[in-house]
Amino acid sequence: MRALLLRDLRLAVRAGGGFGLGLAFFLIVVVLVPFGLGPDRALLSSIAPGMLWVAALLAALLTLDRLFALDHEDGALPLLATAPLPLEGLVAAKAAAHWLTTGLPLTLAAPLLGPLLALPPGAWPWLLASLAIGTPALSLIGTFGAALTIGIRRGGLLLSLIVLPLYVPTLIFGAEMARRGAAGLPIGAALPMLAALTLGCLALLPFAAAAALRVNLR
Amino acid sequence: MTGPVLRVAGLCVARGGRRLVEGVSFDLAPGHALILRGPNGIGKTTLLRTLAGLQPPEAGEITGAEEAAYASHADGVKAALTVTENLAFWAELYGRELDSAVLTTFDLAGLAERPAGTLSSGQRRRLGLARMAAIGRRLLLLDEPTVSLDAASVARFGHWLAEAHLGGGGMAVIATHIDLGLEAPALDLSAFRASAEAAPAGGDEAFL
Amino acid sequence: MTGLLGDYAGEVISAYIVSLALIGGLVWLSALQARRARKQLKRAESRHG
Amino acid sequence: MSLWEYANPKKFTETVTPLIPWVLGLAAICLVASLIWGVFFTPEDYRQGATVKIIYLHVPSALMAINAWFMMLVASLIWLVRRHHVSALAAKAAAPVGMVMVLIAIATGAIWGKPMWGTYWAWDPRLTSFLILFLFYLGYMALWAAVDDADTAADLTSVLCIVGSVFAVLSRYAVLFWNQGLHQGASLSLDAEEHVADVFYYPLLVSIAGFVLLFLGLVLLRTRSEIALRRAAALDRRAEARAAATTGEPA
Repeated sequence: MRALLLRDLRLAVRAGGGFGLGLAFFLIVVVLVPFGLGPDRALLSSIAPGMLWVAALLAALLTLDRLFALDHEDGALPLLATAPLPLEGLVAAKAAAHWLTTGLPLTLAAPLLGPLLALPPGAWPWLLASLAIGTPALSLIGTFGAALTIGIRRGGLLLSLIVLPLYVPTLIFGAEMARRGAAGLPIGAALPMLAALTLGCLALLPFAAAAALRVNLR
Repeated sequence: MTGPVLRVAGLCVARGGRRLVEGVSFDLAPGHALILRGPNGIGKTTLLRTLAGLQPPEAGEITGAEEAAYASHADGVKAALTVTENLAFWAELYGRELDSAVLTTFDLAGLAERPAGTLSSGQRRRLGLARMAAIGRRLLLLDEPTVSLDAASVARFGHWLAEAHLGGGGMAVIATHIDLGLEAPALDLSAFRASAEAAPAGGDEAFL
Repeated sequence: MTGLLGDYAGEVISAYIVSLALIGGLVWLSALQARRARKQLKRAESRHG
Repeated sequence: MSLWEYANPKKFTETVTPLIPWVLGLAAICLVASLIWGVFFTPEDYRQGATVKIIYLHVPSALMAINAWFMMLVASLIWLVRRHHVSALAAKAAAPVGMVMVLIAIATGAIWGKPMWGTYWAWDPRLTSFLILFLFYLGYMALWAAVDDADTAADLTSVLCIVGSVFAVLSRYAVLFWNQGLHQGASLSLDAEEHVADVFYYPLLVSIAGFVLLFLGLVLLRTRSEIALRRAAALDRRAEARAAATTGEPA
């Protein structure tokens, strides 16, 4: 599993690997928001945590359809599947690689982009914490979607249609946690629910994704 | 690297709801190879994928195919990684150390640090084959491995297959039209073509 | 008619119109599909028995 | 004869064909009856006025929207475990019906809520959950359409249905939590008024019966069509195989 993870990380960082893609998209979306809503700081700061979460979620979605497609196109997938590594392990490695190349950078970049949306400085730690806990769930759900849509031409569109509704609980709890943190309110149920959601995804989704992968390998 | 005999009895494989071949039976002892012949579309690839366990057979029994590895003619090489990195990855994935002998055997030593993207198609094909040596799997299932390879490289691959792989107790089932210089029995799948009256597959039989 | 339903007649009627339109559309599409399926099957069975 | 007897597509089609007209006919009767009875012969609610009569559409459609997905989940599990094609095709047939039911639930809910909320859409937790369920239906049907091989499609959509069901329940709680988080709960959320005065209760029962029969009839009809289409494709494939065999080279 480690070998696959290291290879995917190395591939992502190498030229044309798409490491910066998710990050750049995240920046663009955040910059576009004030153009759409106007520069009024009071308005921007009220929507900042939620908007940063939506932008992070869309950025995570962007790099998903390449997850299995590269190995599918150059014929490496069958040899990956006959390796001693179980499919669940392969899928978990892919999700981890996606998180490390997309989820984590987004989590670290989000507070830096906070000022663009007049995010109060006190909110940084909560935004960081909510993204850190929530983005792994996005990667796991996304990997499941990617495994479902491997053999489908133009599968990227279908992937978004399948994955975005599955993202709703994570978005609600994550954005709520960031928002309450920003407003100085007690976090309450948002944190435990978000953490439970991510752990649940970690426990269940690799099996569902492996099942989908096994079907697509046929 | 010796192990159980690969035993195939009454195997039937299907694709896209149609049975391709049926009643295929053969045994393969360690240290031996089998060449699959037959026109395109007869089911060579599907048979190899079924032996590798990538898809369930329609009928029949396969035993002794635990340590299998399937490679299609697509060489599964990552352009952004160097030759050594590509091979090291596959070796480590299959739980082995990459020994440099593999590079010399496939005349890739000089290209070790070159990104695979800069290789010619013949070199890239040799890297694809070197992968099969690097993973050290007992049963190799190869689908047209020597496509777009020059004669010297074909001979080199045949030599490695006979001496190193089969010599070391490995087994191989190879679908190819090119002579690899192996004295190995050939199995022509045309003889096992599913009769038109054969029961359809892929769930169609429930609807007919 | 609307007198009978009081001041919110508009809402009730529009709710029924929307619902019956959706149900009607679904039934119609299902009927179309059934006809197409029957035609396909007849064609296939006549040709190959 | 056990229930699995109906797993055979031919047997299923033969049994179902005479039933469909009766089921759909009965559904029509129930719907019309509940419409007339509910709209004309029941008094208006003292608070909501006539809009309460939308209950005869909203409650049954909401009920069927959820039960349709549950039926698809059960059919998917049967397909994965016992590989019965009829149940996989029944799940595929039920999806559009379930989607229309959820659309009706959303539309009638929005119209019903307008006098209360002043707008058609006030992100009421119930309606929002149905909106999410609608998206799940879209994704499910899109996956069916996108995969060419019938059995692969059945497997993939079954896995999606199972995972989707877990997330649909999660979304339901997330939306409830999210709605409390924003403003202190819709003043009169559609959740609240589940208690129904009995004068409305009986027409509602008839309406629910009508919707259930409508759902059943349409699913049986669409499943039969799916079976016929699949059989036609299988016959074509077999003819292709025969043609290939006689001419000697594989198609």
